[in-house]
Parts: sequence; C-alpha cells; structure tokens
Amino acid sequence: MISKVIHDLDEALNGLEDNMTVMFGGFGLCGIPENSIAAIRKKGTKNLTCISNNAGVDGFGLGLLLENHQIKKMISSYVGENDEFERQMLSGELEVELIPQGTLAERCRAAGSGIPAFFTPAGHGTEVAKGKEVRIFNGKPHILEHAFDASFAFVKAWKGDETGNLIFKGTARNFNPSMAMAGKITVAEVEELLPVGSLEPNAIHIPGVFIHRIFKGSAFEKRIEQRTVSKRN
Amino acid sequence: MISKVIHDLDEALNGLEDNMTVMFGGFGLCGIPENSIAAIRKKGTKNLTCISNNAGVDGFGLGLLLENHQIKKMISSYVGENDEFERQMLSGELEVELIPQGTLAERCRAAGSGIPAFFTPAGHGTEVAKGKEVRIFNGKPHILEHAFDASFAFVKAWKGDETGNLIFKGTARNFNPSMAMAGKITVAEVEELLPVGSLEPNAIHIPGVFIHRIFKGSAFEKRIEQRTVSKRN
Amino acid sequence: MALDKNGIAKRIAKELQDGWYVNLGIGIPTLVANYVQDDIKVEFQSENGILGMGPFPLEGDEDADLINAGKQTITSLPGSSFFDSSMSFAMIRSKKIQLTVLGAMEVSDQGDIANWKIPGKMVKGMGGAMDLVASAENIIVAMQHTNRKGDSKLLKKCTLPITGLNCVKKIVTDLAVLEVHSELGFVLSERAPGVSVEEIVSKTIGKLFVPDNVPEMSI
Amino acid sequence: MALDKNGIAKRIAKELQDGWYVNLGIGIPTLVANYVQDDIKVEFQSENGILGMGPFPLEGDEDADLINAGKQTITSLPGSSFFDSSMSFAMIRSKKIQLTVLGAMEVSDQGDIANWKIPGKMVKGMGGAMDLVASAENIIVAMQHTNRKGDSKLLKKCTLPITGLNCVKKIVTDLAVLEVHSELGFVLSERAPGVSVEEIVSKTIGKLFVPDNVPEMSI
Repeated sequence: MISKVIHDLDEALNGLEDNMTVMFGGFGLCGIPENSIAAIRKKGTKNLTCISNNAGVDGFGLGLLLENHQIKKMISSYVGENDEFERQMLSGELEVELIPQGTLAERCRAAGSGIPAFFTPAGHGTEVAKGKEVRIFNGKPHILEHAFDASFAFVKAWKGDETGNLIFKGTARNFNPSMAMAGKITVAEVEELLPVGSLEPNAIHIPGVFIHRIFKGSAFEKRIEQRTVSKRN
Repeated sequence: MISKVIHDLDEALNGLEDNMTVMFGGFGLCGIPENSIAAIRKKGTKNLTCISNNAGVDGFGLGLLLENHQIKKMISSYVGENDEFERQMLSGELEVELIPQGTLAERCRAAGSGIPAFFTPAGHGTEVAKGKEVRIFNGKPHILEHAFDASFAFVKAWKGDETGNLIFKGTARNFNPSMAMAGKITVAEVEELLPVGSLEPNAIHIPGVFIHRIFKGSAFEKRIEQRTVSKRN
Repeated sequence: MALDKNGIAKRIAKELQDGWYVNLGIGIPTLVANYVQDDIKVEFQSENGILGMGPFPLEGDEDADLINAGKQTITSLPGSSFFDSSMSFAMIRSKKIQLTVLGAMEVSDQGDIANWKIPGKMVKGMGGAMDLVASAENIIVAMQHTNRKGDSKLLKKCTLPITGLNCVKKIVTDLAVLEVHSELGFVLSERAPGVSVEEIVSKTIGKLFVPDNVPEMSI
Repeated sequence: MALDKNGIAKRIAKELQDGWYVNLGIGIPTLVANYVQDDIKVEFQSENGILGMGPFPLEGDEDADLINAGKQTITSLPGSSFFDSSMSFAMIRSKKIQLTVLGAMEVSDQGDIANWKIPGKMVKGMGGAMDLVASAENIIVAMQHTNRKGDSKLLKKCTLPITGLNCVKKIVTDLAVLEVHSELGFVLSERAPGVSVEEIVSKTIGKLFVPDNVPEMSI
C-alpha cells in the first residue's frame, strides 16, 4: 500500500521545479524545515518564489538558498536579518513583497481552507492596501486579501506518524500548520517519526490528510537567533 | 485578582437578555453545553436567536429551550429531529435559517478571527446564494458570507483550567472551538476544571484568552442520539 | 436483477483507491465502508470532526463523545485524528478528500444534484452536503434509479431545490453505472447483472448516451 | 528630568489592569513586563504563538523552540498555551488582547502611527505591527519625544509611510504622557518629573492641548 514515508530526500523534492512558488514554515530560525532547505540547496532548484515569514540569516535557514541564488522573490513580513539578503535586494537581484504577518498567516490558512479571499482591517491606509478593494464593515474599512497559491509547502514538526499526523512544539509551531494545509504538495520533516497509532488523536495539530510526504530529519541544528537570558543569582 | 471561575450559574448568565443572539456548541447532542442550556431554561430568557448546528431533540439539548418558547429563531445546518421544533416552525412561531454546515463553522471562526467576510463556493447556484454577492475565483463562482455577531457563546469542553484554556474530547469538539472564539462573552462548561498549570501548553485547543467564564458542569447526561453497534461474535 | 443497497455500496467500493480519504454520506453511502478491498487502505472522514473512522462499536462500548455526521456511535482507528468543524470543512473545501459519496433525490444530465429539500415537506437542512458538493472534485451519487412512484431520478433538469451545480461525476444506481459528461449527458457505462439497456433507457429522462457495448457490472 | 527607557516602561506598566492580555512590541515595550504590579495578573501574548510568556530563561535553559516575536529566547509560565500564527492573529484581530504597546518613529495628532519603514533605508518589514494597530482598541506608543536630531516625533501628519490610521490612544515618551483626542489632538496629561510644560510644547509639532493643570507623573 501507498506510504507517505520518504527515505531519500530526492523523493521528498520530487516534482519541485524552477520558478515554482514554495512555502516554508518557521518564524525566524524557530521551527524551520532545516533538512528540506538543505536538500533544496543541494538540488539547486532556481528562481523560487518563497513564502516565509522571514528569510533566514547568513549561512542558515533560507539564507542558504539566497547565497546560492535560488530565490527570485521573497514574500515575507520581516526580512533583512541577513547581509546577503540586503545585498541582493539593493542590487535588484531579489524581489521582495512585504505583507503584514497576520495577513500572511491568514492567506496561508485561506489557501488550505478553500477560501479564495477574505477581508481584513490590517494594512488599510498603508501602502499594503494599494490597488486592493476596500470595503466598510461595522463602520471600519477593510481590504480584500487573497489566498496564496503554492506548489509546495515545507514544514517542520516535532512528532509525526506515518499517516502524516503532526504535533508541533512550543513556538516552533508558528506558520507550520497553516502552510501544511496550504501546499499542493506538503512535505513534513519531523524530529520523531512514529508508527501509526502512536499519537493521541485529540492532541494532533494537523491531521495527516494535509501531508503528502513525511520524513525524519537527520539533523536539526536549531540555531538560536537572539540568545537572551536572565542572570542566575 | 480577577477569576474566570464561576460557582453560581446565575453568574454565568449575567448579562444574557431577551432578544440576544447566542451560539451553542455541539453537533447533534454531542458536546452540547448541557448545564448552560438548563440554566438558560431556568432563567427564562426569551426571543433568543440561536446559532447551533442542530436544534436538539424533544426534551433534551436546545429542545428544552424550544419547548419553553425561549427561541425566536434558529440558525442551523440541520434541524427537525424534534417534534416540537416542527410544530413551532410550521405554525410560524419559530423562524429558521438554514446554512451549509461548513459555512456555519467558517462564519463562527471568522467572527472569532476578526475577518468580517469571506468567499466560499458552498451554496452557489442554490437558494442559499440568494441576494449574496457572487464572484469568480480560479474560474469558479463563490459567494460572499459574513461573520456572525453573537453576544454570548456557550461551549462545552472536556478539560479546562482556571484561566480558561480548553481541551475537547473526540467528536465532542465540533463547533465548540470556533464558537468559543466568536462569543462577545464566552461561557465554557467543562467536565474537569483544573488548577492553572495542569494542562500541557502544546495540547490546548482553545487558549484561555477567548474564554470569559468557566465552570465545572454539575451533570453531564451525554445522551446518545443514534445508538448504533456492531454485534459481538 | 436490480442491485440492492449493499450491491450499490459494493460497486462503489470498487472505485476506492489506495491512500484515498473518503467522505461517506448518510444511507447507502455509509455501507460502502463495509466493502473496502483488503489490499488497499482508505481513511474515512466524517465532517463532524474525525479522520480514521472505524466500524460501529461493540455493544456496551458506545461513547457519546464519538459519533459520525449521521449522529451514529462509531469507533476510531489507529492513526485517527479529531478536529473542529472549521478544520473539517477546511479540508473539504481545499479538496483534500479524494472521494465524496452521497445520496440524491434527483441528478441532472449536467451533474446538478438535489438532495436536501422537498417543497411542502418539513425541511431538515442541507447539513454539510452543499459544502461537499461545491468543493469535491470526485463525487459519486448512490441512489435508486427511480423514486417510489417509479419516476426517473435522472433528469434533464432538477425539479427540486438544488444542492449544487455541475458537480456529480458518477452515479451508481440499482440498475446502472453512469458517468456525467459535459456534452453527452449521462453516459451509460455499466448495467446491473441481468438488467437490460432498454430498461435503463426507459427509466432515464435526462440525456443519455449509450455506447455500443455496455458491459454488466462485476461486483 | 526626562525618563530613561525603564522609566517609560514603568509608567506604562501602571496602565495594566488585572486580568488583561497584553502584547508588547520590541524595544522599550518589552521592558514593561518587568514592572507589573504585584497585586494584578496580566498575561503576555507574543504574536509568534504564545500566551503566558515568562521572563528570559536562566543561562543554560534556553530552548530554541521557545522564542518571542523578537526572536529572543523566553520561558513560558504555568497556564500558558501555544498556538499557530493564524490563531494568534485571530485573537489579535478579534480584539481579545486588551492592550498593545509598541514603539513608533512618528505619531500624528490624529493617532496615525508610522513605525515600519524609512524611505531610502533598508526596509525590514512590518512584521505583525500592521495587524496589531489595525485591530487593537487600546494602543499605547512608547517612544522618545524627539528623534536623534532633536526633531519632534509628535506631528500633525506622519511623514514616513503609515503603519495604521487613527489607532494610537496614548503616548508615553521620555517627557510626557499624552492622550490622542479626535478634536483636540494630543492632550498633555502628565509630564515627566522636573520637565516643564514649555519644553514639551516646544518639542511637539502636532496640535497639542495643554490643560490648566498638568501634573507630574508618579512612577
């Protein structure tokens, strides 16, 4: 019978082609699909449009694809923690579309929910609203935003089972669930890949129906972007 | 300090008035807020507009409010498992608005998400679409649906903590989470009410921020509507 | 001989493919779950919030917190998941369910379906049917070919209030398997064992295309 | 004397009310968490997906899977919950967060705010700021009264690209507390200890209403 479990990363990327639009879960470097990013770098797919809240840092996360010139356009809410990003953006090599974070999340969730468009107040009166339909609800202006359309979504979960059910940990959840729902093909990498029946059905964050391919990541570096600590007394 | 925990059901209904629009979680008789319904019956609030997937059965669930003539209008996806309902509807005493189940759920979720309106394909070409804006997305007609506006939401959860964090069980989850998000005042009744810190933060279905009042239900009958069994060999 | 309900369900079960997620409506569609072939695995979704629905519980094992969209007590299989209604219809609208099987009162030769309301009779509501037919890419209708009065349920145009337009892909009745084609209308692809093409033609009002060879179903 | 960053945070902390859910932006707003009064309980939300955020972890206890919206390592308190980004902004847009505190480059006397983009400089993005200011009913801006060049940041009209219109309710600067009134513009309600009304007037370009009595802040 068909299995979603992938043993070879080439298989995980099967069908990924130049010029595609691709989603990447994660917030900053937290909960990013490290292993898939490494595999895409190795495969060398070019001219990608990447939907991701951030764009990684130099040498890690999506920074790895940036420095290999694989990204044509970034659709994000916050970027530029990254010298190579800045260089490519200022030189015109990299196109950047900035979107309010909540709208970014909701446009993912909409794509995964069969909702082609919705109204949100975020961005009204700003350059984000340019060219967008404005409508008043409850006396307040809202703008019409559309669902994303992504060929692939790469997400990272804590635990997964062989039917693709996923559980996330802490704030590493972030954009991963909505993007998992949104991908035409969704590839999940997990820290623990468990046999069917291992996960409590009430505790599953994303049902396996949304996941097309799943694999146990061989390495998770989990780099910390802003290590901030309290002093021990 | 302020506590959300309610010890007296009158308190749970504080502010509930005649003519209000009220949501009730549950699917059939599964996961309905039994204790709140009993309290509303006792309080006798009249002319309620009730948003609930179903309308209970004779003598149980919302049937209790129907037979006490407390409901002016039902907004549901499936009704009439209930003689009293049929009688009141045919006599014109009860107004009924039928809505596709997914649209009902999404209009709740939209209300709880600050999304005033969204497009869905459900109901296009049917009487549900009458008077509604139609727009084509991806070559397919969709209709514009609006978020609900409910003064109260009554929901039922399995476990809750004193800050209002909720966990649901099995298919008793159904409409409860989206309605919990949608109520201007949301009242949650739970089977187990636990001290703060008892629930695993990763496993919470609805964060306490959405819950205004919470109490441990004193009685859960959990009536089964269609008992269907396999024979033991 | 015309198929009985279980026969219709058996024939539909042959459409299932390994790895599919399937939503079964109330009535005959529910029976399809009993005939899944041994060499494939499908997961059943019920729109009230479960994937991985299993058979009815053994007597005494019923759980009031575990029902299907028909409000029947059910069980959950290993690998199942529970979710809320908005998530359930998110997966339905975003076409993650590969097959939807539901009953109908009428189907038109354009693939329109009417299955929720009879004017003058008590209306119960559409439940999740309108969401399902509006989004599902693969809809099979399971129904009797004619109604109790003997009138065809396969029409040129539905007379009852519509549930969805241009959505039905295939119909399995007690007499035949028909596919819906945008130009040809109903295309008769199989007949029930012992049922003649003539009988099917006589009981079909909508535009019907009959190929030269219409094999008997093998069930 | 003008307040330092901690002084601004302390003054804002006095606005917190028992039972509130609060979102703190990056910079001065983050410091507000250090000054919550003992007799109230507030829960801090971070829009990347946590309610019940606690202080920074002790050295060695950092968890890469537990950060705030500023990407700093944090801890979670008893009663906390984790959720995804769409849920996080669902609670923000549906006004479940009673107070939002954020920094600004400019604020207008109509309550407009600009805090995300300086033309000609590298643009980092608006993050969650536009969603927050578009929906929050209670927004306090924490900022210096003037920029590094000494120019007022309280203007008639923002010169920088807007983050949101008519949204700021209150501003706490190193010099003053001001409320935004639809007709009066900035209303000077408190001055920093030892700071004169004249200094505030001279450093405020937007329409400013000065009541007869402007008390000193008590912090």
